[in-house]
Amino acid sequence: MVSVGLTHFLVISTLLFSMGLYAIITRKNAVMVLMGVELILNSANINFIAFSRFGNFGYSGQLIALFVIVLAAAEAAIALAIVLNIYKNLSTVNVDEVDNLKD
Amino acid sequence: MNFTSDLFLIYPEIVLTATLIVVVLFDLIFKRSQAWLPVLSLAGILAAFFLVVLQFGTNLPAFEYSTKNNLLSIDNLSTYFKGIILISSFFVVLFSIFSSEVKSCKDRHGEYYSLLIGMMIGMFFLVSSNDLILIYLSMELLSLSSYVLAGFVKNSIRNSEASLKYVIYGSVSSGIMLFGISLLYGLTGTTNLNEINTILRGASTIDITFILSIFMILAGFGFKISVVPFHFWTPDVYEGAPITITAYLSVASKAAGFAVLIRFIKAVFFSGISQGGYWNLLTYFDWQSVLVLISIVTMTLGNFSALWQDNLKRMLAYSSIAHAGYILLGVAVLSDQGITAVLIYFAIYMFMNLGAFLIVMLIANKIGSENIDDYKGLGYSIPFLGSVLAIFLVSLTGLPPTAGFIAKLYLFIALVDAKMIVVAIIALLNTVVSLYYYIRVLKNMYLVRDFSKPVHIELKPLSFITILLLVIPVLLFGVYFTPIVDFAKLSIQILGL
Amino acid sequence: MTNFPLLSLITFLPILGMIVVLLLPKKQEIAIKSLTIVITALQVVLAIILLMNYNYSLGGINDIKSFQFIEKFRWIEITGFSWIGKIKIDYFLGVDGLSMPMVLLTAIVTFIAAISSWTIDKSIKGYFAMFLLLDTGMMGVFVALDFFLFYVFWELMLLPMYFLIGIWGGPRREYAAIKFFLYTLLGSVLILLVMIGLYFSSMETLADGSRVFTFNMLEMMNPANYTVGGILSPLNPNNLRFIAYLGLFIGFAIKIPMFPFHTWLPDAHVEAPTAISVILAGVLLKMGTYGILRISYPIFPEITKDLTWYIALFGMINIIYGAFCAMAQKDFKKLIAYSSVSHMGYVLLGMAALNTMGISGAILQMFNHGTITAMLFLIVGVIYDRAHIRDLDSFGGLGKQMPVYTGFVTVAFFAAIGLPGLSGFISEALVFLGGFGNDITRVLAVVSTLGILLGAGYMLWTLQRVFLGPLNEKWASLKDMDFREYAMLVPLSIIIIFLGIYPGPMLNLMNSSVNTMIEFIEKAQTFYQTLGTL
Amino acid sequence: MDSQFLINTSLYVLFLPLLGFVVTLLLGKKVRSIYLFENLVLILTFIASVFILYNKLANFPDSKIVSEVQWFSLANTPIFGDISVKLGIMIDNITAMMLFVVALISMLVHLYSIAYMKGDERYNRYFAYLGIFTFSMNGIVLTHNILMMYIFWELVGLSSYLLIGFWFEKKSAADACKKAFIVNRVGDIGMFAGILILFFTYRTFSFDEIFNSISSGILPFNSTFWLSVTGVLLFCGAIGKSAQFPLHVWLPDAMEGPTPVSALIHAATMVAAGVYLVIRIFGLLTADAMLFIAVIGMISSFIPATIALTQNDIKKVLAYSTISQLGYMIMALGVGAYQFAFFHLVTHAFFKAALFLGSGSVIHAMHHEQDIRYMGGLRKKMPLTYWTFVISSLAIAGIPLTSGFLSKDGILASSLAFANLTGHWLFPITGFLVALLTAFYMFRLIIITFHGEPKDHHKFEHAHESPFVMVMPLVVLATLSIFVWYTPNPFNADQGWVLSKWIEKPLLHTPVDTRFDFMKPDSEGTSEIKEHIIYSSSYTDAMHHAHYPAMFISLFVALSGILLAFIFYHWKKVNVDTLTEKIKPLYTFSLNKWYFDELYDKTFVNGTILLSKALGWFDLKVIDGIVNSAAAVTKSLAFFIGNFDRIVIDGLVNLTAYLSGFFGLLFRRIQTGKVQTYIVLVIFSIVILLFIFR
Repeated sequence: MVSVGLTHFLVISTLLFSMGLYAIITRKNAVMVLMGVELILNSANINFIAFSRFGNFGYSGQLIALFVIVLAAAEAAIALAIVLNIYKNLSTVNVDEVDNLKD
Repeated sequence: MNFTSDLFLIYPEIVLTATLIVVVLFDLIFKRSQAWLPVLSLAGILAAFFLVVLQFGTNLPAFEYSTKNNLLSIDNLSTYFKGIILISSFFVVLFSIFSSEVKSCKDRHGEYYSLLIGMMIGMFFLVSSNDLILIYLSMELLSLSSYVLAGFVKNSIRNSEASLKYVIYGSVSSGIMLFGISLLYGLTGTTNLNEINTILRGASTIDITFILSIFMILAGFGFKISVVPFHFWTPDVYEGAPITITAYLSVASKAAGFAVLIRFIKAVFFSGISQGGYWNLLTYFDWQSVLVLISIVTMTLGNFSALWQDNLKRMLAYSSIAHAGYILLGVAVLSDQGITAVLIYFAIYMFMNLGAFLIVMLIANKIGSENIDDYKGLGYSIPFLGSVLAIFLVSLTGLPPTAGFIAKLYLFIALVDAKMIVVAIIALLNTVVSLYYYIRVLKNMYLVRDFSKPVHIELKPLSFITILLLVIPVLLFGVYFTPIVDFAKLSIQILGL
Repeated sequence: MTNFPLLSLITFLPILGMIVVLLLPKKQEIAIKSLTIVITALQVVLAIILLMNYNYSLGGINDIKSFQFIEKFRWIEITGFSWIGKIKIDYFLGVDGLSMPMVLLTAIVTFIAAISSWTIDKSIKGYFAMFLLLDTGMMGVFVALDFFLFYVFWELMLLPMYFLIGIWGGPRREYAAIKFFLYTLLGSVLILLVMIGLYFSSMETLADGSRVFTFNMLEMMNPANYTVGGILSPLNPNNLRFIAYLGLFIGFAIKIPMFPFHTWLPDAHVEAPTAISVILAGVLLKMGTYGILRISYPIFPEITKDLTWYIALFGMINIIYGAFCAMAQKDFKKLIAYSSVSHMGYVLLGMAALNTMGISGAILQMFNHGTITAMLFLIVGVIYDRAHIRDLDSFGGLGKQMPVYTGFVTVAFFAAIGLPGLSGFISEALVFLGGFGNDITRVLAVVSTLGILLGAGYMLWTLQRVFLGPLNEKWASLKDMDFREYAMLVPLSIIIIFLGIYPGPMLNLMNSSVNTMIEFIEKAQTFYQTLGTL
Repeated sequence: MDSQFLINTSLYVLFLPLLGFVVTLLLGKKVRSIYLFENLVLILTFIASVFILYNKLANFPDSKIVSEVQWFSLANTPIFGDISVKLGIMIDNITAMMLFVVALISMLVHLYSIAYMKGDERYNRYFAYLGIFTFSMNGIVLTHNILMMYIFWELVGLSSYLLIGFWFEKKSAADACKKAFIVNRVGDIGMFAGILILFFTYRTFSFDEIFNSISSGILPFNSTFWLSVTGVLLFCGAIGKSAQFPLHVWLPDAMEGPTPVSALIHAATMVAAGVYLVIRIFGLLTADAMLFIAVIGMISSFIPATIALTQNDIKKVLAYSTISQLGYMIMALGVGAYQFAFFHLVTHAFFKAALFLGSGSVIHAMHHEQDIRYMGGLRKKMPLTYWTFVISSLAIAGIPLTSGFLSKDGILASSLAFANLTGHWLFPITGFLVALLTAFYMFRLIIITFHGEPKDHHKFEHAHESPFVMVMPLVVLATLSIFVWYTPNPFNADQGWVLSKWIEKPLLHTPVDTRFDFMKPDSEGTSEIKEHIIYSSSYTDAMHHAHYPAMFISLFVALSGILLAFIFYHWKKVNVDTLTEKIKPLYTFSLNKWYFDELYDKTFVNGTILLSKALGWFDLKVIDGIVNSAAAVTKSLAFFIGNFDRIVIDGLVNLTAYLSGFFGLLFRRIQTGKVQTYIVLVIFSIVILLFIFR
């Protein structure tokens, strides 16, 4: 029965971060991309909580996490609205097809 | 620790918030009389400006939860940038009044102005916040409002695309930044810049995680000030977004970004100041080379890409990237002198860039195009606008006797004083390059005598006054720049350093 | 009289004129034109007033007390932190024997050019506004004694010139205009960098004893003012003075134009309208050499001494190379343009000699070339207005058709090839005497005498191709000169002949300054050598 | 009667013609008869010059009158001390005589032209030009410093340019005037270089001051070699102006000008200015320089003489004879016969002017026919012209009782003496040979023109003696070609007042060791200024011995020359055509003037033009190319040569883009518009930065 330590959390968060990036880069569906963003944010949250828990930094980490969660929600809302708007105009949510603006 | 006692330090923010609420309510109640919204916001802005002016000179920590451990620091630097932000907001609101894009969506003006004010609030907190989390939060507030504004004209494809790119790109970079913050938090156990500084001073060894976290945070800032390699969103979004917003992004949010960058660097890494105003920074991170590298690449890329553009808006986007490069060079000097140069540059850049965008907008309102080829012969059909645009472009190039020259002059003075001759030469050659694309506009306007489709624009008094308000400083500061420099010199001090 | 701001008046009078022109309605073409002529005429009057009150015995160059009509007050003063010290920029005007001839030249040439601009027909308002702006820029360059002010005026000319060539020019005007602009901007960027470098290397001691960085040229000339650390200060063992000198020199050489930076000139001249070619060749080219004499020489005397041979070499190349290129031209205007390259070579040669004959000759040559070449371009303009072509071979025998015109042409051409009795001769002779008098430049001077022969070659060949021989019947209908053209050519001819017969006044004007400068360079030279030994 | 008065008079002599020029030129269009004013002016000038001549010789026979004023000053210069350039006038006997000659001939030519140029459309301007010429020529004569000499030197060049090209509608005339000016310039450059050396060394232009410093031992670059070089360089001016080999090619072409002009400028006065220059600088000539001068003079006297034999244009013949006579004078100076050189200059001026004006009157009579092959038998038609022509020809041929005999004989004698002392026998031999040729071609000319049967009867019928104003000058000049004006003894000029009193012996200032032996002061040299004495006793002896042989030989060759001419062309004892057939190559060689023009055209003229073309191309393509060859480097050359607009505007764009390496393309490539690509790039660059600044 091995006790769960800081390292495990960090590994998890790093994995989450990478998966998030992966999703952002590879997914064609805008919604999926946004989910990738959420993953990144949450990996950061895990970091905060883990650090404050194991580093005896008080509760600041947890507080920060709360802030971030709220923000993430707001961000998601706005992003989805924008994606919706895109769908209205282009009737697609494929980020690859949204490339009229370029050199 | 009594928060209420510090509230007077954030009166400007409070006033803006109040204005926001008023605007929203007014919009809800008097749906019909949208024409009053800009007036309200202008009133709010002026009130805030008044308070900011009063605040200038006060250097106090706000909301300390222990000594030297404050969320906000109200100091001259932040106040200066608040001033910049307010002035540019003032102009942008004026622009919005005669922007056809904004007019096109009738019943959503309330939304527009409230979001604009939201951006202001975000920037206000950004420029004065002394805590990474507060930085993150205010930056998000700024970004979220601007995402929406970038896509304000819902049925315009350009707008929607711009906003989508902006939101994805922005949220990713802020996410990266947040992750960087978390790492830094893990390493130091705090998010307060001053505390991080004290801990770093005590630190014995620094491992790569630290460097990584700094770069990740830099990604966030770089996104705001749009320097290479975090600039990619800039041309697309600038081209796509409504011109008013483009102008606003290119000046105000850039200013905020620079303010926080300067504060971050100085507050976190400060270890002492030497004779001649040069900072001695902690050696864990080689800021100078990083910044110099980034800024040189930025200005070069900006200028050279601008050469290829046919869309004036996009060209100005690249030119603003190039200017960000110049400004960053001022930061890279890492001295009070450099910061002075940056502040001067911003004050002047604000006027000339806003001015250029305004003229482009007025012309676009009429001919419905921002393509340089459509500017042929405009100098003759609309002489006044033509000549004013010429002045702004010349100023952007940096030729005397316009203010743009003074901005560049101080930048180079700082560089030469820091013995960064080679960098200065590169920057100067960049200036020469930049001449091509600016002069190209003038060439189309004047040298090509094409009277096939004469354009006639009758200026409303308001827009005329706005133009004068922008062009007069550009010419005045060109020949008499003492006040602006004096002011900038006063504004470089950062709380507690 | 002395405390009346004459120089400001003569410099900013055109700006006032420009404002009035801009306020006048577009339709008032005659009013605009005549106003411009009046303004420039007033400038000439002012210049003459200056001349009458000028004290010939004062030297100037590096000593403020011996400058005249000085106007000096603090323009920009930024008192502040210790870390940058105080920035001080003066509004500092004044003339000495170096600038006085140039002021005269500018006034005269601009006046003539204004008259010749009467034929401009498209967007007159813009043209004359630009014209007057340009005028201010030129005048300012010659009277400014603060480097910053000098630079501002220097740059001020670029844009008007760009538009004047680009809008009112010939078929390839866009190309010519942008080329001119880019070249000059490249040059001025170098100048700017050196200016800042100098600013950080020399400190002026104020009345209250405090020392501040300064843009004041005269203070920069004083070796005692150098800071220890300044990158361009000789006290700094690893200073960049040499590189800075090269940068500055190239910056000015582009304007002269010195081989191999001369290629903007033929295009600009050929495309520009007559009046602008006149100003280009008559005044703008002189700014390069003036800048070198006013700034490079006294501020970097030791390097100047080291480089005399190279300066003279380039002078020689200009003389001979320019002459050969001129000979090869088919286009009348281009030929004159290249002849300018050749004639400015004499100026370089004379400056390189670093003795009184040389430098006086150089300045005199600047003035004379200004008048002569102005006349030449006007002459080209006269024939172009009638025939609408400039191809040399398509003319012939005009001497029969337009005898009076041919008479003026003969005066101008022979002045250009240095015929005694016309102004060109004195300056060229002095230049050669000077060049020969300095044993470093002697051989080059002797080789350069070839220029006299080549000059005669292409000028007389042109004269023959256009004016002698059987009359080409195509031109049997050309009229001889009209009143306006008399008004332009007669004054210039008078100046040319007068200075040819009696150069005394012009030389007296510059003597003391030239001698002061040479003495100063010698003294400073020794001073720097002693530094070197330390 | 003080000397200042002479100076003032000389100022009148100098400036009256200038006044004439200005007035005539300005009023020429309005006032038809303004030319009379010009003529009046010239008459006054002549009177003034006579006055000067008389007073100088009567009252100040052996003093030098100098007066100078400051022209301009360079104040007190740091390196060279006080420099002020002066204008000045110097009157010695030579000046006075030369002035008289110039004024007289100029006046006669003016009068002559009244008739000769009648009906020309630019009648008045012609007289104006004559006026400015007279002014400049007087300037050369009167000046006391080398700079002014150079100034007026150029001015006569100008007036000669204007007058040769007076009928510029003729292409040949237009070419000729250009050629004359440019060829002269070649010589002038040498002269100018000499002036540079003189001024650099002595800080002054004045002859006297220079001479004094030389005798006080100051030398250019402290070497006698450079002194010789200076002399030779100054002499280059004379080579150009006096049409000496190798710059003689311009003079024959200059005959395109009106004939009176040829008489005045290209025979009597201007071309003699070269000789006058050498006379002025005689004091600083070293032996080497003199030898060089002598050789040039010898060559220049021989070549044209051979050319003159075959020319058919009456004026061309005279032109070549002029060159050859000038060669005599130069050679004379070279061999030290200073006085005879000047003497010959004077006499030659008279009889050569007479010849040209005579030819002019013939041409006038023949309606501007210049080819002698269409003339003949004019003797009866125009007797006065004929006789004056004959007298002058006798003079130039050197027959006793003429002035020519005296001067020429002196030159030959001194060359003989020179050869005797130095062993350079080539000089006298050439001299006598040329004398033979001269006599021959002059009488060939006379016989073909005036004797025999008229070839062109139509023209012959209309031919008639010229009006008075044209004949009078002929008579005057012809009478001046008689010995009586110069010496009582027709066979020895030495006792004559001209040589014994008027032309004073020159003073040498060069260091003694640089002179010919016979010019070194010898023990019994009796002179108050010993080191300046010019002729040692040995020379006077040699001259004495050379006198009679020279006289007889020259007389013999002259007569035989005339005899041959009669045999060939009058009595037709020898068929000329067959003879020419025999010596075809020589004949054509001479007829084509030794192919000098062709040679120069092929080499110098074409060379220059070619070089200029090359450099012009170089400038346009290479220099300009390098500057804006952006596209040329990066894109294709064809595009570069294509249209320039794209090159600078876009081309520089390309340049910059390419300068930044593949960036330029990359910048555009990476801005794909795909947001995910952007993010990848961001991540990527963060990693890179991390690696750089790890």
